[in-house]
Amino acid sequence: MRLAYGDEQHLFRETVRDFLAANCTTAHLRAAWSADSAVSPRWAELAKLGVTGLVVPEEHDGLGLGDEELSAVLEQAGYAALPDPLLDTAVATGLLAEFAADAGRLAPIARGESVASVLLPGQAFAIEAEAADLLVIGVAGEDASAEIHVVDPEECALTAQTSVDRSRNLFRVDFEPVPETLVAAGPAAAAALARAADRGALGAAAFLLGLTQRMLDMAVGYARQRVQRGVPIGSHQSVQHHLANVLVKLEFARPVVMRAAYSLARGLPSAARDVSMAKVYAGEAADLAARNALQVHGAIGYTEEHDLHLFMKRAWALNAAWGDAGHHRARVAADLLGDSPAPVTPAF
Amino acid sequence: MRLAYGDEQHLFRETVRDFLAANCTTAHLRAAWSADSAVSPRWAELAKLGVTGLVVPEEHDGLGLGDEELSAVLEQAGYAALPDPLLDTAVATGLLAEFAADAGRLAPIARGESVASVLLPGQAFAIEAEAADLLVIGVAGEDASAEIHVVDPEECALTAQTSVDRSRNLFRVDFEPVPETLVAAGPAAAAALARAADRGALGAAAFLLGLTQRMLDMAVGYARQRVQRGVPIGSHQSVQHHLANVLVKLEFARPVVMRAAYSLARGLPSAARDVSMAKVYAGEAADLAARNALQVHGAIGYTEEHDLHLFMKRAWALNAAWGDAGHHRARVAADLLGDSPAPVTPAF
Amino acid sequence: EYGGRGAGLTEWLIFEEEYHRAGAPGRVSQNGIFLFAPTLFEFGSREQQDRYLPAMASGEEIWVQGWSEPEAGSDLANVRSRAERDDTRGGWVLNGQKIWSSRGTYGHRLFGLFRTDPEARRHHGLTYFTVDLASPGVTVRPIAQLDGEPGFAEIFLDDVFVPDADVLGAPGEGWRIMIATTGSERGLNLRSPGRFLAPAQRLLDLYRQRGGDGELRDAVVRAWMDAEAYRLFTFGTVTKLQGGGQIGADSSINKVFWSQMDVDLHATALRLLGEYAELDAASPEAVDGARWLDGFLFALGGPIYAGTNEIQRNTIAERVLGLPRAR
Amino acid sequence: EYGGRGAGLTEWLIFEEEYHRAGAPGRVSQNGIFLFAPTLFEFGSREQQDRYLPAMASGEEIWVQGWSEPEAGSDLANVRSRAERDDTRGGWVLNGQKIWSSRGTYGHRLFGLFRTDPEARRHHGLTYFTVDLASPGVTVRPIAQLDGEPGFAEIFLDDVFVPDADVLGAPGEGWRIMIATTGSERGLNLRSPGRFLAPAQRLLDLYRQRGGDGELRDAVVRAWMDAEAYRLFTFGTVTKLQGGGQIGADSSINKVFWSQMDVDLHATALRLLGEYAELDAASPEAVDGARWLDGFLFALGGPIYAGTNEIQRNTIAERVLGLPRAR
Repeated sequence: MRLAYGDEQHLFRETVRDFLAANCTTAHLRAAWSADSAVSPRWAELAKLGVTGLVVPEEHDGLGLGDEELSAVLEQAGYAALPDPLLDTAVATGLLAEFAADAGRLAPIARGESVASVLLPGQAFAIEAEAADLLVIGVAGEDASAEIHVVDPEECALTAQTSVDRSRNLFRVDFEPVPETLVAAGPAAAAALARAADRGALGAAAFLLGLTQRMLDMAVGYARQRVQRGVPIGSHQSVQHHLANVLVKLEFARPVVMRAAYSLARGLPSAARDVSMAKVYAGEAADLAARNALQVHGAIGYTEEHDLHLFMKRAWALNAAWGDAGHHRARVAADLLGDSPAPVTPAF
Repeated sequence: MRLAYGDEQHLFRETVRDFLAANCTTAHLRAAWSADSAVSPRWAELAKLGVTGLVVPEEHDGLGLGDEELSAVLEQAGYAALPDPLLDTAVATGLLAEFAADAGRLAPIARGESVASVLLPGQAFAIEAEAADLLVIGVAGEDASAEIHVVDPEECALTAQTSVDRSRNLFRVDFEPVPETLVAAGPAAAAALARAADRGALGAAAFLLGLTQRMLDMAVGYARQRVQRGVPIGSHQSVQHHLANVLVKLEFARPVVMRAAYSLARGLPSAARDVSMAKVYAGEAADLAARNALQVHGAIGYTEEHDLHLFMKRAWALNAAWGDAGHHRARVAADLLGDSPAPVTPAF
Repeated sequence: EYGGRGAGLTEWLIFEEEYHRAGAPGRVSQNGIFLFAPTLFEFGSREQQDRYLPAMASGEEIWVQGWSEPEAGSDLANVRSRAERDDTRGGWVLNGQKIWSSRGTYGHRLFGLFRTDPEARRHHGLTYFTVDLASPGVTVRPIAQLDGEPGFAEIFLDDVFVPDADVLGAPGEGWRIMIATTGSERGLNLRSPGRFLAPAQRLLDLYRQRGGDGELRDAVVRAWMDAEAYRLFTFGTVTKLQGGGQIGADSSINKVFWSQMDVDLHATALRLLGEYAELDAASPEAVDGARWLDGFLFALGGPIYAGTNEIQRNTIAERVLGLPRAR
Repeated sequence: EYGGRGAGLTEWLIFEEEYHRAGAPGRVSQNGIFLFAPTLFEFGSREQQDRYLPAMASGEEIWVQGWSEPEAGSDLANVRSRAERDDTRGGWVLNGQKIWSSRGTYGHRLFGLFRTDPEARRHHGLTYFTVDLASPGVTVRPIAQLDGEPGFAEIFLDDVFVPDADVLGAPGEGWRIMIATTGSERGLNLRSPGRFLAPAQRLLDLYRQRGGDGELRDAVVRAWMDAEAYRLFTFGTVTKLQGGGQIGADSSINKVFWSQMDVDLHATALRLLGEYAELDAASPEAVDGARWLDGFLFALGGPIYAGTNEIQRNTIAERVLGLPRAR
């Protein structure tokens, strides 16, 4: 296993990074905070790069790529705290491609004309459900009774929530499962929902890596430039160690996430455990980055005028989403100690 | 509740401290390391101060004091890492005073002519069982079947162990409970054994406070005097913060231990929980003190030529003895959340 | 009856314990009574106590801290705001700027240090003033904070007159007065135990309702134990004060502990809430009106304000442990 | 076949993985092969590799590190031991003192830096030597360590002759050679993943046998995950090297992680053992021959040796993050 990105991946990542640097600035983020939806004309622009259709099969105008490339892109998205529902659409896309590929729903996603949201069993809220053109909903966790429905949000009762991260537009979704919306049922559906949950957790982990890098860069930049009592605060050992500890966490989380992407992309037996480890490590790195970046910034970092909070709040939210640390540690423990079965279906 | 020592206690503590400063130096400790037993002529000297008979009733030549005074003395003993079986004798004394006061065993302890060791239910080893004149042994944990025996070590099969702290002489004790050695049985015995376990845990906590203070003082002294690249290492923020963190742990553990002594001495309903909290906090303070003191000393602290290890090893041992952190956290949790009963009898 | 150091502190502790058991939200508890009252109890004249305390206790008058200044960073001795003598009117004329002033936008009175001796450097020549924010020449600019606290502000003083009656203690004694009850150059670090015992108790209830794995259960119990340890530590401090002692640099030990405990306690609660943790008060499905999220955001300020915990640790190392000055 | 940086490292990783799976105890694994081999693979002549490696791999020849010197503290550039040219005999005459030399009392060959240019300061004018400890003029004084490791020693060199054949790389290149494979001024920081994966696996077994509460269970799983994360990180490093990159200051990141992981892993094992944790190998009731206690004592050296973790964090901050030099 080569734990490094290939050249094409490098090129692709750089293209995405440059695009986001220009089109997802903190000014754009603040705009998303005050808008009703984070879905914007940028979605179509992302489509031109192939990002929205990254995991859409080629016969449906997508790039037909997998979890490794998706993670690489989501890490870049995390660096920019991209508010667009990229991950949720990708998770939905995987289920659509498996069970409803020919209903003409995939190509519009790849072309950036359509947004898909997803609600897996045990998940409390769906992101951007109102702005989405379709909702992929998993019902029940048990192998026997698992079902996957593809629904028009208009036919659901949506209750808007407000997140501490105003760019996350969450909705409680109430809907009636009917035969017309059913696309899969039984063990096949259950297994697909489990893989979807793993893709979501992996994607969140990659996004958290990007957030961690961004918060670290902000804190390093501030520590270099901020002078107190005649010296840059970055010359204080306590500041240096705060930031060094974040880098250690980040550098050890990254290969764990890459390994999980490798395993999930190939369906290795260890995939579920690897993904859970990735979510735990990336989440802890982001959590430490938020705390230490805030500590290094001091009072100015505690204001909303400063940009740091835009990234901290996303990190807190994604840490709890797609299964929190406790859920994923439990999955690893169950797999290693084998004294209680690892949940096949997600139980966030 | 006044969380401060009374004047008499102050005076007593100072007397004990001065005695130990002269009669329990690290040279004495190293001597105890190479001896078969930590029981020495010092035991009789301690008796003259009233220390061995601290909790022996006055009618048996003791001071008839309780857990508060005992903790105060044990904290001083911890500062010197006194190897004498002071705590174990005090725990045994409590049980003797309750059930076998008139067998003439208490006065010799107060006079420093006799050493008692103890083995509570669930406890693996008895300290100084070979050098002891008598062993107080608790059998079984269940209220109904609890028994307390007072035995002559000669009548037991003792298997000597060696501890990483060579001044701790541990023994596996095998003996046959016979009616002749039985001094108490049933619920009264079970309750007394529970109190004895709490006295042991409290005493260990107080001893750990003293060890923490000593390791902190050693590290502070070294950080002041050791110069590297032209500056005392104590002027490095990382060293300062290592030591400040130890002091914070210590300063917050001390009132917790004092509170536990107050509660146990008065048999308050919260006594068991307070004692468990004390053991947890003092243990963590000592653990951090050991790690950070070693880190501040660097390579020299890692040698046996240096004295630091004499205190670190005692701290590790006492952290596991009398119920480790997990055991005591579980007792607090059970008491607070009430979802599983707090064990009345110790289950180390 | 306010007078008497120890007594005053005990009253204050008891007041707060009651106050928080009544379930007052964290941010309101930040009222000046907890920041200013201990100082007033010790250094205020009887006349000042009678004049300030009733309206303060009833909450009619909100007090605003004026410690930090722009560019001063964590260095509170770096006071540039000045007060010039005005004998004709029998008082002082204040000019300058204060920043990070909690409750500044809706508060009534500010307390803080001003430089009365332009020649003196740093800790010297500072005087402890209280300022009526309704006075002519006071301008307030709000600053939005993570905890959504609307009150945070920058306060500009432009030829603001303050009568002698509103000077606390003697002119030039400001620094000594500020650190005497706080023991810290970094401002007021004491927090009442009740402020943490109440949420710790609520955290136990939350765990009983929602459950969690062993590691989470452990964190919940830890939060309660820390709050209890803080209560015991504080009583020890009060006992010491009643014995005539000073808090001294102990307040740095105190501050490092409570600020970390406050963050951990609320972070643990948010872990119990899982996906619901991020919902704020405006959210229909927010748990307990999002008080845990609010409390967390509020707590995040703790390790930063009133002297960052890094500075507190330096203080502990140098003042308590006697280590050489940090480089 | 040794040659080729990346290849050499991979061989080394595979060798170690096998070695530890076979259950070799930690302290033996500290054999020179893990400290010296990577350097030899990269900078040794083919002749030197052929001469040193077989006996090293078989364990016949034990290698001893000679980095630290008295008074140098953690500053390895502060080398005072010197080597003078001896053209008649075609080699060098070494004088000086090395300290904290693992396996010094029973080792066969020492490797370390000596000052060949007395004029040069610090990093300059140093040459990388290997020294046969049986040579005349070598004296060894044992120092007892916490881990009971009998080998630790001070080594005194008094006119010790070393032939040119035992100089690694070019004279004056010693510093560059030392840091090239280690990326650290602090000595050799790489540790093979196998060294931690094997005990992590044994820790899982120990937990299965003895059980523990939820918090302890969590610590056990954490230890395994950290060992796995370390394996993945190391493979990433090797991949980078095979791509022609240098480890650079990454080795500081690596060292901070593994040294903490090693302590935590063994501390967790000792918690599982409860009252049996303190029993040493001589104890009849010691569990697994007290290997967990031994491993813990051994691990305690990690955060101290090869550059304390504090120094490593400074290196990370300054070299990787580009922060200004620590004050």
